[in-house]
Amino acid sequence: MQRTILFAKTYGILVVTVLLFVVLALTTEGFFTDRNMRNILDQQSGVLIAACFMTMAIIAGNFDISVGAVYVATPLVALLVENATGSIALGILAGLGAGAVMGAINGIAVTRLKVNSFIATLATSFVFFGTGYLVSDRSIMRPETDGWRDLARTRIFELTSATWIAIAVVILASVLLTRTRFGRNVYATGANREAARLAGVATDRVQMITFVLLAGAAALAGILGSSRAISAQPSDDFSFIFAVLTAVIVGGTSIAGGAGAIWRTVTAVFFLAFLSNGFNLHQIDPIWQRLIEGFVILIAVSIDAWSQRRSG
Amino acid sequence: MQRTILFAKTYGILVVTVLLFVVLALTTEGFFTDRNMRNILDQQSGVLIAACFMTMAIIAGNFDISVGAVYVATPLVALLVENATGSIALGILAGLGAGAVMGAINGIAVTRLKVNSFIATLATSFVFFGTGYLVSDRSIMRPETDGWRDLARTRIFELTSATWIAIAVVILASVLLTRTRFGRNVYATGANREAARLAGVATDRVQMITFVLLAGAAALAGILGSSRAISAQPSDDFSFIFAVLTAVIVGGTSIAGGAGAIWRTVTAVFFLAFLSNGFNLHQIDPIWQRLIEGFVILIAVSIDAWSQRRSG
Amino acid sequence: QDYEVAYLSASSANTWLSRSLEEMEKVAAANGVAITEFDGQFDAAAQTAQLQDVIASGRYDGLIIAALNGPGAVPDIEMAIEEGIEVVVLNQVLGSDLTTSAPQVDGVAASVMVAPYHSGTRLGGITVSACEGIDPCEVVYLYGIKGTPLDTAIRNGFDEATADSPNITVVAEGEGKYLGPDGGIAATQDILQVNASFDVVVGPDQAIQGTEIVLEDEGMLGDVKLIGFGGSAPAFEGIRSGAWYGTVMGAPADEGRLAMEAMVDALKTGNDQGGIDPLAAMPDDGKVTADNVDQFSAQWDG
Amino acid sequence: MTTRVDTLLTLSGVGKTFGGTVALEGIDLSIETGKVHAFVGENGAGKSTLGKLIVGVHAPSAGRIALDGAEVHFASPAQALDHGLVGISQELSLMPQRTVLDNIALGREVMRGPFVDARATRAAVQAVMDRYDMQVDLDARVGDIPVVEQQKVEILRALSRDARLIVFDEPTARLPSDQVAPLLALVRQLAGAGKAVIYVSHFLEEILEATDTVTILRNGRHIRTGPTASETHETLVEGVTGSVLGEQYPEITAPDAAQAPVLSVRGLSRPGVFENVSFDIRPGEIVGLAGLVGSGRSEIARAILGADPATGEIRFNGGDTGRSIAARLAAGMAMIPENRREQGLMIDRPIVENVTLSHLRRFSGALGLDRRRERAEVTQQCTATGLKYNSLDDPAAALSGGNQQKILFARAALGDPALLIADEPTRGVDVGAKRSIYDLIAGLAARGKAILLISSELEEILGLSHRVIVVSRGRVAGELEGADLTESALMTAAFSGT
Ligand SMILES: Nc1ncnc2c1ncn2[C@@H]1O[C@H](COP(=O)(O)OP(=O)(O)OP(=O)(O)O)[C@@H](O)[C@H]1O
Ligand SMILES: Nc1ncnc2c1ncn2[C@@H]1O[C@H](COP(=O)(O)OP(=O)(O)OP(=O)(O)O)[C@@H](O)[C@H]1O
Ligand SMILES: [Mg+2]
Ligand SMILES: [Mg+2]
Repeated sequence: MQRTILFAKTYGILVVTVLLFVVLALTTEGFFTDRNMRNILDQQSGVLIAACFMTMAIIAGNFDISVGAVYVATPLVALLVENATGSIALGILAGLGAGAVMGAINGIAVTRLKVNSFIATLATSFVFFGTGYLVSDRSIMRPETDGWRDLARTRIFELTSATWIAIAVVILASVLLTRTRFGRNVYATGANREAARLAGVATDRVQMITFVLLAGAAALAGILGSSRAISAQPSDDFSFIFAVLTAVIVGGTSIAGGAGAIWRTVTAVFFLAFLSNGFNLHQIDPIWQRLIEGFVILIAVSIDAWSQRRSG
Repeated sequence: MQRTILFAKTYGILVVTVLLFVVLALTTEGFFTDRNMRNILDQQSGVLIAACFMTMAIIAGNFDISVGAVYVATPLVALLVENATGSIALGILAGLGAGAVMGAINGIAVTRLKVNSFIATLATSFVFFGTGYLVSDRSIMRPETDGWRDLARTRIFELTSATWIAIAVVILASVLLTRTRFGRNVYATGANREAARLAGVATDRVQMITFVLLAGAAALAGILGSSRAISAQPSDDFSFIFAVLTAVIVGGTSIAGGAGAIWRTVTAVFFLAFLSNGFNLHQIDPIWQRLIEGFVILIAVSIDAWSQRRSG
Repeated sequence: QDYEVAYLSASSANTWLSRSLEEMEKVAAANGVAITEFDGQFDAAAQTAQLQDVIASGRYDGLIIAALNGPGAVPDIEMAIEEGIEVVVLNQVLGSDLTTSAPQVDGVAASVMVAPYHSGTRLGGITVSACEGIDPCEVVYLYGIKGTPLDTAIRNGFDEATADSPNITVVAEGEGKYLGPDGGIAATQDILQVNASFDVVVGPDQAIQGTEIVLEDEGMLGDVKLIGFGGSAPAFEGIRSGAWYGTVMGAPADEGRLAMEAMVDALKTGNDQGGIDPLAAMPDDGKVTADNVDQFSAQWDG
Repeated sequence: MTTRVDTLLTLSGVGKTFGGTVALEGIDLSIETGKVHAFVGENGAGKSTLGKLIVGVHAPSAGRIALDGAEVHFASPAQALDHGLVGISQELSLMPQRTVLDNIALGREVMRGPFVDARATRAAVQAVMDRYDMQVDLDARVGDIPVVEQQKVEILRALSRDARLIVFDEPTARLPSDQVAPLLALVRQLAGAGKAVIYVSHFLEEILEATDTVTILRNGRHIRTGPTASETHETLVEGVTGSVLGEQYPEITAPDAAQAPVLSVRGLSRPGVFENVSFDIRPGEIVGLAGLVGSGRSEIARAILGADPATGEIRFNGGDTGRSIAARLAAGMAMIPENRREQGLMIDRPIVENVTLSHLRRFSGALGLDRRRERAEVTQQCTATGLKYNSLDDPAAALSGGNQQKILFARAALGDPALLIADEPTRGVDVGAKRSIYDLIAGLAARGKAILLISSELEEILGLSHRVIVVSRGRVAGELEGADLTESALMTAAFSGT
């Protein structure tokens, strides 16, 4: 009993999510089916990929708003190169490279210019969105090769390649964060930058790397998105970063830095996905959906906040 | 000389803004004219009103994302009552009252449920946006009375009433924050909540009040917006909160709480307004506009960050 | 009910699309069709998920979609058609060709919309008539959001339609955004600073409402011809009162009705109706001015 | 007994300025291996700054530092660490959200391939704890453990890096009396093992007992360096303050026994923390609250102020107290909390705001705050408290640790309280300033104010209190007064419950 309570306290958000899952599985026709589960995994693959590394950047003490712009702009760069060379590999490389450069720009702004990460990445968002318009010449871009659509859509053991890539990225990011010295340094940098510096951690480099990894992950998510849509177009769309941030924060990773976990973010991604999937399957009126969604999120995070408190 | 440097250091963002103003005035036809200045004031009135109190909430240590939803939903409530009663005063009262209630809900979520303000107000955003749809039945609402359009548009000494109201709110908020006990308590709560509590500050009440004031200010801005547009419509539009937050953060108010100032926010509102006004007057292509805007903001905040550092 | 139809809205909050929904519901009720609405909230990823959920549920006989990402939705729509679901496209292009109302995916039962490019040509057409006898005719062009493929297509149509009128020159551009008159107010105020006079302002109805407000404040109402697209109630009022020169008709109610009728037809008979431009059958190709305003009535509030 | 002396570090003409503040100027010094080298001086003399220059936290603005005879420039603490120079900072620099193990092992994790070998890392840390006989629960979150334990974590972190030189910056400021001796033994052990140790402390007895060399700093200047053996308590005090100080403790006047108590506590309990605590304090009386660390002294104090919920009765000035902290402060209580950074100061806010935080009502009028009067009274109070500052608008963070502590005293004194609860009021304060704080406490008592004094320094309790209440494991284990009030009686009572 004692142990059950302790478990519930540590894993508040997980317990809430499992509860939601069970309720939906019992009450909702079509929810707990192979196909629906596969769809949910596929739908969330892009958000998962970026959210893992967003978790890392936030644990290191930084926000990154520009992820939305990187997600929009990098697949345009990738398709530009793919169209020009006819090579899928070069296209992907160009997209990921563009992402890494964008991440490095963010990192420089934060560690060298010492600008608050929130505002720095807001400013670079404008730049990256603008880059997207320039690269695409304001039109929809489509891949030249047929292979591009297979990047995200190939089925391997019933799951899409996008799903497999997301699973691999989640595992990779978790291992990086929990099992390596770099991961330790990420926590240390966010928990107390001065203390970490005193202990010999190269905090600037740690932050730089988290920005580059995050932008690279957003680029990967964007490229997979362009494969699913077999096209990409420029926009000022912030909905991707919105989904990513919501997942990280609902998961309970502290925006103050130094605390949090990738399993929390992953759990929250599924909590939110189950919620809207449930709404869709239950045919809830969209207007009421907003109200219910707001309240359910509030309740879930209250429970998690309560469970995370020491002397609850 | 010594003094000039000190001044530049303390007022980095102000110096940058004045510089931008002078450059635009010298190079841009139509910029430094009576009418253009009046227009800018009128255009920024809504953002100014909300941004002052957002500054206060952030100094007290909290974010409020729901301001965007309050801005959208409260004028709909106001017009509903105005349409039903034909009374402008009752309409305004209902709108402001709805704002206050929404602020109180945020305050309760943060101080009682102890949910992080970022995620709490994200959740309530959904609820408030949903309320807007319910109230308006998804359609555009227009005032019944002719007087509604005069709320924001009456000219007094050449300036619109919206401008005068914004000026009054800025002064009021500044006085409240810098000259009163409440203002000191706001800083103390954000700077070190535990220390403030032990020193006898009712930190929960302080946070609660900042939420209510902010939502009330957002409602006022929304009502004035509905007067300028002679209509109001439901949406999920986050652009208002986006403008407000950008101003506060570009101004240099710390998102960690405990530091910042309303003059900073006001200055940043004008910095950003001059920038986009200058682009429009110069007829810069919107694509390049995004890129340039991003870089200029980054430079400006870098200069301000550099100037705010103690041992530069 | 005989049939279940899913309606994937770009946004439940949109005043245009909710007008379409009203009409769809009327037709549906008369034909034993139940509609379930899904709210895309202007988020393309959310709409993709809804589309997959709709297909996976196996519950729906048909789906009507106002697509948020035209090219992006194609693969999932293909899958829906494979699964035997009847698909009707509403209001927004599904595919990447923004110049035609015709379906761009094989097997789509009907596509009811005005292609963005043709909104542009109609807008250009009204402008040509407004500029008749004025040389040079100085035009201010307000985009919704410049740079998006949608706005680019509208502008291309406008340029095409005005290409043969050398008297027309676009002297300034601005962004009105699509939400209410606020964007139009700021854009017009700024443009007035550089161009003290011009002859015509064109743009989305909502932005032109903002222009009207500013011109009234400046005492310039009547000196400048205002041309919108959208056919909203304020545009009609403006045309009747003489404040506006014209608007490109917008027919959300007709679109909704036609879409559901096409859906019912497809469900009951398997007929495909192909591309339907709801303005094509209207007087003067849906170009509303003071001359023909009495032959139209507004279908939405703006 | 002659041992060869190796010079590890040589400083020549070293100086450091922060903006306009000159923290250090023209320091010439050498640090030798196998020796314990003490830095002493007033608050703000530059001791911590000098230590930070040595371990690469700050770069000197002037002068040269040579290691093993070769000049070095450290761009970051990481580089100094690589040379075996380690510091234990005065303000704890730990990661409160992380475990003890993570904090100690930070940067020294044992690796297996690309991965951290958690088991080996744990074993390595355990080995260090065993070697120095200093045990801490490795899985506890640092934010959850008492300050004493946190201090151990800091020390263990330094010990776990094969250091050639360790700077201890006021390690005993956070330790209770009974834990000082083991620490000093540890310091000697380190020196005996051939390490150079720099030891900063305001406790002159510790300096005399455990160090080999003393450097005296004053106002950022080097006064003298010499063997500890040739110094006495008096010469050190003279060197530090620049003047001769008399008795360490002021004369304490006896309270009027006939007066009704200011504070009456009856049956105060907070489950699991303290139980059934009852006592009185009369006007003019200084009551010490003594006990071992973790005995619940601070918790009792917080309950009296209303910061934590507790059952039982608290009567103040013969009446009921309000429930809220604000009501109790208004009724005439004041408290100096034990942890100035976390519970006391707004570290980045101006000094003036820190001082008046509890008293804003009194500067408020119809026109808002009277800032002129506020500044005047703060200036006056700071003078009375002996607080050294450049400008009242400087942030509290710009002051030395001791002066930061005085801000809290100034805040409490500004309210002219009927009851002052002082929890470790002289933590980190220099000898001269300590005396002035004692004077302030004695002065308040002489003016009829009641004082509840909590201190882990037994001497301080004995030197100031009229009467001492000893708590052990959350229960009152004895009340000592007059002739019964001796160190041994106190310790006996304190250990009685364990
Ligand atoms: N980061 C800083 N910025 C500005 N001034 C500083 C900074 N650090 C120290 N100082 C100033 O340098 C001087 C020396 O400070 P330091 O902390 O070295 O004193 P200290 O001898 O350790 O005092 P204490 O005994 O109180 O710890 C003081 O005047 C202090 O205000
Ligand atoms: N944050 C906390 N959470 C849970 N228990 C705590 C916490 N802080 C203290 N305690 C418990 O309260 C009791 C008293 O703690 P504390 O160490 O503050 O006593 P103290 O007598 O004030 O000692 P000192 O003043 O030397 O720190 C101990 O049993 C301790 O374990
Ligand atoms: Mg010091
Ligand atoms: Mg204590």
